[in-house]
Order: sequence, then C-alpha cells, then structure tokens
Amino acid sequence: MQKLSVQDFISMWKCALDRVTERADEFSRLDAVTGDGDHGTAIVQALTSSVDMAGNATEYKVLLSEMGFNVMMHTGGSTSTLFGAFLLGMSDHADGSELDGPQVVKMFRGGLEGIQKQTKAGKGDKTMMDALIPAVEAMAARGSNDICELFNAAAEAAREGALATKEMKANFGRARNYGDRSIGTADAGAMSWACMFSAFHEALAG
Amino acid sequence: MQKLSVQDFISMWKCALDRVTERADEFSRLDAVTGDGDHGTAIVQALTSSVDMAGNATEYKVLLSEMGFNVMMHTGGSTSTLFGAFLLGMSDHADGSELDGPQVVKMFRGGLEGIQKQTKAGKGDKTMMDALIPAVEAMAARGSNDICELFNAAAEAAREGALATKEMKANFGRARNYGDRSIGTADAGAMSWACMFSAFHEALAG
Amino acid sequence: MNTKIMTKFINEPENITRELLDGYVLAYSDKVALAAENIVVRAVPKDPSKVAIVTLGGSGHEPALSGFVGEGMLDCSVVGDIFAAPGAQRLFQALQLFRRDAGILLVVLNHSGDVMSANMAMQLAERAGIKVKKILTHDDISAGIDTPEEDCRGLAGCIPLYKIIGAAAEEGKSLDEIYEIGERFNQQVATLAVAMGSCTHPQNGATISELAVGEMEIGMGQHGEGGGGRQMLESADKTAEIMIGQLCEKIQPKTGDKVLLYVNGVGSTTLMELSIIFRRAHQVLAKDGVEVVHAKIGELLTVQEMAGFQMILAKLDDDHVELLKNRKADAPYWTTV
Amino acid sequence: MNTKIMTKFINEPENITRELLDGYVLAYSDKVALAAENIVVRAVPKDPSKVAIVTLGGSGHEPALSGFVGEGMLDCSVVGDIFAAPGAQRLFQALQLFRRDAGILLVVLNHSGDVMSANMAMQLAERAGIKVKKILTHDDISAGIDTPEEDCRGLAGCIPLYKIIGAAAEEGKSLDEIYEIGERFNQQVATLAVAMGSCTHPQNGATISELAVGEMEIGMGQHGEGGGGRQMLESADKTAEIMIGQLCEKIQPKTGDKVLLYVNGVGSTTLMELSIIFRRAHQVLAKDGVEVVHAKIGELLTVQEMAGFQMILAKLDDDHVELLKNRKADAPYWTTV
Ligand SMILES: Nc1ncnc2c1ncn2[C@@H]1O[C@H](COP(=O)(O)OP(=O)(O)O)[C@@H](O)[C@H]1O
Ligand SMILES: Nc1ncnc2c1ncn2[C@@H]1O[C@H](COP(=O)(O)OP(=O)(O)O)[C@@H](O)[C@H]1O
Ligand SMILES: [Mg+2]
Ligand SMILES: [Mg+2]
Ligand SMILES: [Mg+2]
Ligand SMILES: [Mg+2]
Repeated sequence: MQKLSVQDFISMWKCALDRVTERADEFSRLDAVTGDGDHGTAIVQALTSSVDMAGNATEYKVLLSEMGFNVMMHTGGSTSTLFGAFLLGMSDHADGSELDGPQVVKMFRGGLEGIQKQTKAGKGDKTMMDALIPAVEAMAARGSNDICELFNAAAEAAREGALATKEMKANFGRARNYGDRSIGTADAGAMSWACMFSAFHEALAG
Repeated sequence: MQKLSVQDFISMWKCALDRVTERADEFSRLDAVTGDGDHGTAIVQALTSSVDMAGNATEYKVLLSEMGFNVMMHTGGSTSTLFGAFLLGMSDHADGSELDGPQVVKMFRGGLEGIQKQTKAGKGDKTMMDALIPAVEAMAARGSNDICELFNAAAEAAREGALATKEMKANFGRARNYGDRSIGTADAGAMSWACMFSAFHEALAG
Repeated sequence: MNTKIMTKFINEPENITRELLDGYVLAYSDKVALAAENIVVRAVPKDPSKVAIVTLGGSGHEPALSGFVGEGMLDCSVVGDIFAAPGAQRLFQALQLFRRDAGILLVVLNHSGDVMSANMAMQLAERAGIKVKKILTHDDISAGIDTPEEDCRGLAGCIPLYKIIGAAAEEGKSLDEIYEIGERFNQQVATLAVAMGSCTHPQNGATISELAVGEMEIGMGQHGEGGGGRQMLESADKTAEIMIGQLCEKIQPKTGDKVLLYVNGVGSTTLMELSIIFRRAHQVLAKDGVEVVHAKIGELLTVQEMAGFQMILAKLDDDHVELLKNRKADAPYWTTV
Repeated sequence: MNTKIMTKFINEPENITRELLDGYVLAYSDKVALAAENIVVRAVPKDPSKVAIVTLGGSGHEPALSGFVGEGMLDCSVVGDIFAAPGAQRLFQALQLFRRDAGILLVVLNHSGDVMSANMAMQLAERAGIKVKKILTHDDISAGIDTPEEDCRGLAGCIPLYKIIGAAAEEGKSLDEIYEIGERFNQQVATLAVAMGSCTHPQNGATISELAVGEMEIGMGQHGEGGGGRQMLESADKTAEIMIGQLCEKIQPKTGDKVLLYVNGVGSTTLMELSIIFRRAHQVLAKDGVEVVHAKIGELLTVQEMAGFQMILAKLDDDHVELLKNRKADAPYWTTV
C-alpha cells in the first residue's frame, strides 16, 4: 500500500473504535486499579467524537482539526486533551487528500509533538507515551514506502511498550499518587493506544 | 414471703437489670425485625437509670418517683415514658417501707394504670401490654399472701402473654407500619417485660 | 440484626449523641449552644416576648433536627439517643427553659415514642403552669392516602414546617396564629420514602431493614422500619414517577397551584441521583401546569448510611410562600438570605 | 473493577451528567442556569465590570463544583462527565462567554486532566485575546509535606477558596488583587482525605479502590485513586488526631492564630460521624491555643457513596476571615447571610 487516502484513514479510526469498544471494560479495569476507572469510557467517547466528524471529508487538514476540536468539546478527562492535541498536531503536518509513506510518518510525528506540548511525560513514566513514542519511532525507523508495513511496525512497538509499563512506577496522571503500588499493573492509556495501533494495521491489512 | 421490704424490692430490679442485660441483643434483634433495633439498649438503660436511684432509699413512694423521673430524664424512646409511667403509677399506690401481698398487688396495678394513661394499647395489640396486663391480672387472681408466689404467677403469665405476641399483628408503635409483615416475630417489649417478671421472681425465690 | 464489624468513625457507642452534639456546637458556636445535656438552643436567644418553637427527636438523623435551630427557625431541639425520643423529663426541662407568656409551640413528629414523651412532658408542664401547645406532623402517606392522621408517621416534612412557623414566630405572631399557619401546612404536605439497602444501628451494629441488592422498598420509615412493599429497583425516572404520582394523589395539585418539592437524601444516595430524581418529578408536575416555587435537593433528615430518599410535596398558600422564601433564616443547616 | 448490580437511581449511564444538571437548575432556577451544555452560570449575572470566577471539573462530586455558582462565589462552573475534566474546547466556550476587560480568574484543581484541559483552553483563549489568569489549587498533603506543589492534588480546599475570591471579585477588586488573595490562601491551606470502603463508578459499575471491611486509607484521592497507606480502622478520636496532626505539621498554626477547620463528608459517612471527628480535631487545636474562626461540617465535595471524609485546615489572614464570614453569598449549596 503506497498511498493513504482520507477514506482509508477514516476506516483506520473506525476499526480502532470497534476494537477499543470491545476491550473498553479491560481499559477501565486497569484504570480502576491505579486511577479512577473510566479510561475505557473516555477512550471510546474520544474515538466516537472523532469518527463522528468523518462524514464525507475529503481533506486531511480540515478533517483532523475538526476531529480534534470535537473531541475536546464532547469528551473529557486526560484523554480529551491528549487525544485532541494528537489530532491537532497531525492536522498541522498533513495536507491534501492522499499521503505517501514519509508523509504518514510526518503526520504521526506531528501528532506526537502536539501531545508533547501538553505533557512532559516521556518513555518510562508509565503513561500512554510508553506506547505512542515507540510506535512513532518504529514507523520512522522502518522507513518503508509500504504504509501497511509502517503500521505493522508501529503496532508491534506500541504493544511491547504498553506491556512494559506493567513493571514501571507511575510519574504522571492519577496513578502517580499510588507510588510503588502502581507497579504490577499495565497503564490503561498505553494499553488502549496499543490497541488502536493494532487496529490501524488491521484496517489496512484487511 | 409475707413482707416485701424496700431492699427486697431493689434487689428485684437489680436482678431484672442483670437478666435483661444478658438478653439485650435478643431484644434488639426482635426490635430490628419490626422496629428500629434498639429495644435491648433502651430497656437496659431504663433499668440502669432506675437502679441508679436506689441508693439507700428507705421508702417506697419517694424511691419510685425518683426512679420514674430519672428514667424519663436519662433514657428515651417509647420505653422511657412507658417505664417511667409505670414507676410513677406504682409510686402513687405505695406507701411506707414494707408491703404485704395485697399492697404489692395494689402497687403493680397502680403501675399498670399509670401506663394506661399513656397508651391505648390493650391485650392483643402486640406490645409490652401483652405481657404486663396478664402479669398484673395473674397476681391479683392468685390473691396469695406469699409474695414470692405472686411473682411466680406473674412471671408465668407474662411469659405466656409475650410468646403469644408472635402470632399477632401490631397495632401500636413502629411495628404497626409493617402490617401483616409483623406477624411471626414476638414483640420486643413484651419479651423484655416477661424477662423482668421472671427476674423479679428469681430474686425473691433466691 | 447481623452484628458485623462496625465501619463507622465513632468512639464508645454510648457516647455518640453527646459527642456529636459537642462537635456540632463547637463548629457553629456563633449560632447554637447546649443549654443542658441534649438541649440545643440558639447562641443568641430570640426576644422572649415572641413564641418559642421547640421540637424533639432522636439523634442519628443529622442534620435533623438540631441543624435547624437558629434565627428564623427553631429555638430549641431536645435530642434523644440514636433513633429514640428524648425522655419526657428532659423535654420538660427544656419547656421550663422556654417558659414565657407568649407560649411555646411544640412540634412533635408522629412516632409512638415521641408522642408519648411529648404528652407526658405536657402533663408536667401543665401542672407547672407553662403555656405550651402541641402541633403533630403526620406527612407520611405510605399507609395509604385515606389513613387517619394519627396512623401516619412524621417524616422530613417537618423541616419546611420549621421554616414556616419559625418565620411566623420571628414576626411576632401569636401562638394561635402560628398554630393555624402550621396546621394548614400540615394538611397540605405529603412525604413518601424509598429505601434500597439497609443501614447499621451505630450503637449495636444491628443491620436494620435488610433489603436484597437490587430491591427497593417504597414506603420505608426513617428508622429502617418498613412500610410499603418491596419491589425490584427501577430506573430513576420510573421511581420518580411512581412516587410523585402517589404524592399527587394525596395532595391533588391543580394547574396554577404553587407547590414545594424537596428530594431529601437519607444517607448514601448521592446528590447526583437525587438531582436526576428531582428532574423527573419536576417534569411531571410541570406537565400538569403545577408551579414548583420552592425546591431543595439535599440531606435534611438522614437515616444513617441508608440508600434512598424522601420526596416531599406540599401545596403552598401565599403566606407559606412568603414565610418560606422571603424571610431570613440562619441555622447551621438552613440559611435563607 | 468488579461489575456488580448497580444500586443507584439513574437512567441511561451516558445521560447522568446532563440529567443531574437539568435537575439541579430546575430546583434552583432563581439562582443558576445552563448557558450551554455543561456550562452552569448564575441566573442573574454579575456586573460585567467585575472579574469573573470560572472553574472546571468532573461531575460525580455533587454539590461540588456547580453547587457553588451564585452571588458572592462562582460565576461559572464548566462540568465534565463523571470524574472527568471537561474538554478544552468546552472550557474555551465558557471563557468566550465571560470575556471582559476586568478579566477571568480560572480556578483549576491540580489533576492531570483538569490541568491539561485548562492549559489547552488558555492557549485558545490567548489566541482569541481573552484575558484570563489561572490559579491552581494543590491542597492535598498525602504525598508528604515537602512535596512540590505541582505534585499535590487539588482537593476540597478549593471550596473556601471560591468563597474568598468570589467575595473579593464581588467587591470589584482587580484580577491581580484577587489572584494575590487567593494565592495567599492556597499557600496556607492543607487537606487530607481518609476513605473506608469503596465506591461505584456510576457509568460502568466499577468498584474503585476496594478496601477490606475494617480497613481505612489515609491520603485517599477524591476519585477512589489511592494515596497514603492502608491501616486498620481506628476510633473517631484517633483518626481525627492522626489527621489534624499531619495537617498541623504542614500549616504550623501557632497560639493565637486564626484558622478554618472543615470536615467534608465524601459520601456515606454520616454527619453524626463527621461531627464526632470535628469535635476531636477542634479540641486538639484548642489545646494549643489555636482559634477556629470558621468551620463547616457537611458534604461539600463528595466521591459518590464512598465512606470517608476530607479534613481541611487553613491559617487565615484578616482579609480572608472578612471575605469568608462577613460577605454575602447565595449559591444553592453555600449561603452566607
Ligand atoms: N500527564 C499525563 N501525561 C501523559 N499521559 C497521561 C497523563 N495523565 C494521564 N495520562 C494517560 O491517561 C490515562 C488515563 O486516562 P483517563 O482515564 O481518560 O483520564 P483521567 O485520569 O482524567 O480519568 C492514563 O492511563 C495515562 O496513560
Ligand atoms: N404505643 C405503645 N403502646 C404500648 N407499647 C408500645 C407502644 N409503642 C411501643 N411500645 C412497646 O415498646 C417497644 C419498643 O420499645 P423501644 O424500642 O424502646 O422504643 P422505640 O420504638 O422508640 O424504638 C415495642 O416492642 C412495644 O412493646
Ligand atoms: Mg481515568
Ligand atoms: Mg426500638
Ligand atoms: Mg428507638
Ligand atoms: Mg476520569
């Protein structure tokens, strides 16, 4: 797959919504151990608000900015801003209605930078960043023109990163207050992002 | 036993306090089914407030009136007024510091009249009256000069009366709101009065 | 009664009432004080030329009843132990403190223990030449809407009554006038309680009124003693409809009538839920053109940690509206600016 | 998370926030209104020449935060879903509504979600030329008294802050002046929470922060997220002593100092218990000659039906006392005469 159309892109998000919805309870359960038990609800809401904006969009920049603002209007919690900032960051780095491999990488890197304007959390802090950063890095490192392959790499890295959060101590978010007690449970946000990247790949791999 | 001294009388109440205290949980448990679960606490408090006033009393009238007012100052709930009225009613019908059989009956009848000024409940209404009325009637019917025997009769009648409340439907007190659902559980107040009459007899029988 | 591990922040069970009253008057010392054991009075007494409003009732229902002692509401609350009326002699002591030519209006909630204490205390007061009139509340409709007044319990409907007669007393109205205003309100107020889940008696650990998970009882009393019947838990909207329906049957509000609507939480039911319940009850009234002119959502009279609420509906005359809404009150748990 | 039979009076879980806000503004329509979805404002707006006080936070904590919108307190509360900060765009919508030359003071409780929404909304506001200043609350001391501010959560200490800065804004003080008054309070207030028993997330039925019967956790957060450490339940007096001891270590009140002491119930813990707790904490302060000049016992900020409470201690400067006690406030859940 050499080109990612807006419609392909939308189908990636729809697939993510489906897969995350199936596992929403698991994400809330993880959040209940070290947070407030609502991450499953939050991430489903955020994806729903994003997909709601898809309609018959034809252009990346506008679509992504509408998705971002809609998330930040209709959903809440940490997920709202982080997700919204990711979408707005992508919007700032995407043009036209079809992207090639390097452009896809650039767009995702833009999303990551958008989030990094809102949080100082980095790798090892036991947050969604432990899935997202490796995913984006893996896409860039793969340097392939096959977009499907890029997402395969991203999904794999996100999954590994997410699972690794289990042994970490939380430095950000509600889980931080648990101190050492946060060790032993994977981070809800990292797990849901891993699920999304895996769905992105699934949508493209067919 | 032909004469009941004030000291004998006080020992009856002390014995009642002991026996009721032992079974307080049972009375609260009964009250929890059809009332608010505090009758055991209430009746122990009332007896304690009564016995507290005993000190070195030498005379029935003053002792009983002090007992009655102390109960109505330091305890509460339905038990407070009913018990207080019983003691004040006895006070109105007792003189001196030693009573013979008929005088004892007269004093207890006075107590019953005192209560009857405060409540219209009669036999069959599933209240303490189902123990108290038969007890006083049995004392009068026995007409003996042996005071110990009077209380034996009273205790027997109170016990029977109290057990019979199990099959009754409550017409007074909190239990009334349960309607037919009050059937099947004995009345807490009737059971505690039966326990007291049995203790009165025990104290005199040695 | 299942005695279980107590999960309450208390010390010795027998000291609960004394300690909670101590804490209460320490926190609100500019408004309330203890005149004697279990007798809560205003920190700054009302002019003795005015009628005094006194009430009585067990503790364990906080903020009721003592939370409403203050300017424009109660002069005195005589407190019994948990769920128990205070003894007659204690109440008589309070009546002696408030002896005055204008008289005392004694508000009694219809519960066997309270009524007996009140009657006995009034007999003592009469002998002592104290002027006191009794007003009985009987707002519970769980026994059926045609049940005679003496068989209806007094629930949280006493609290708006305190505000109404408290404001009337503050204005200097006579004992008979205040009684008439209050009695008119009593005839027009109805309350219905629903419980879901039990509560623990804090002194003996007894679980009172055990309800299975997912069950509710409409018509519950406020000490865990039963009433209506049990049924499966319904949605907030359905529950609100059932309850406002029964209340309307009693009160019969017509288009254009002004009413009071309160949803009183009794313990662990959240304000979140109470607000959702209120919403639906209000919608039902609005649909019939009934105007809610005074409302409260909150905990006024509780039953330990029981889950559930009481819904109170009252038809208001113009003087009631005036006294409820436009007269200052400044009690620790009720303030009207 | 153990999904269990829901025992709450709700309708569809996803409608909870909307329905509870509907009920709330119906009940208190003379005081509050909805300006837009999830944006609660005063029914009668403050003069636009004065600084507006806006706050944000998740629902499920009723009466907080929207219960304190009203004369002399908040102008606006922007509400998120249960335990979730509102999105930045929703908050930005509210900031647009309150755009004024005098400026907006935005009160943010230090929680990751709230802070991120606030920062993002402020970036949007800045671009739109709206004058807004942020004040962050960080009163929780459970992370240790030397923990940097940015690592301390905002608990119920925000509520007296609303009263203080709300009164200052009502007086017509400038944005900088109000900020200074509020920030001075923020430096002198400390809160500690204790939980016993868990609570249920009303939308997904998750049991958050399962505690064994007879266990308590001092340092709990207000969404069931943990904090301090678990220990066996202590008596009311002992618990009060531990908590006021830790708060005093942070606040260091001296003989003659004036302080505020609140005991805020978070759910199913009764006012009875809270009063007993208050009593002991007050005694400890009094023994050291510290004067409690302002107190509250009640539910200001709740965590569903969780059992437990938050204790709030603050050293007050004279202007704080004045603004807290002697300035009118008329919000649905806070009235100062
Ligand atoms: N400051 C932060 N930086 C990065 N990620 C964060 C931060 N705070 C929270 N998160 C992520 O958000 C997840 C929780 O999301 P969610 O439950 O929706 O938010 P909330 O904590 O507001 O309930 C966490 O598992 C974590 O991955
Ligand atoms: N009106 C009444 N007349 C006679 N006995 C009554 C009446 N009300 C209650 N009782 C008796 O009192 C008992 C309950 O006592 P207690 O639990 O101390 O009072 P309360 O109902 O105030 O909690 C009942 O079991 C019943 O025997
Ligand atoms: Mg969460
Ligand atoms: Mg009882
Ligand atoms: Mg009782
Ligand atoms: Mg949340």
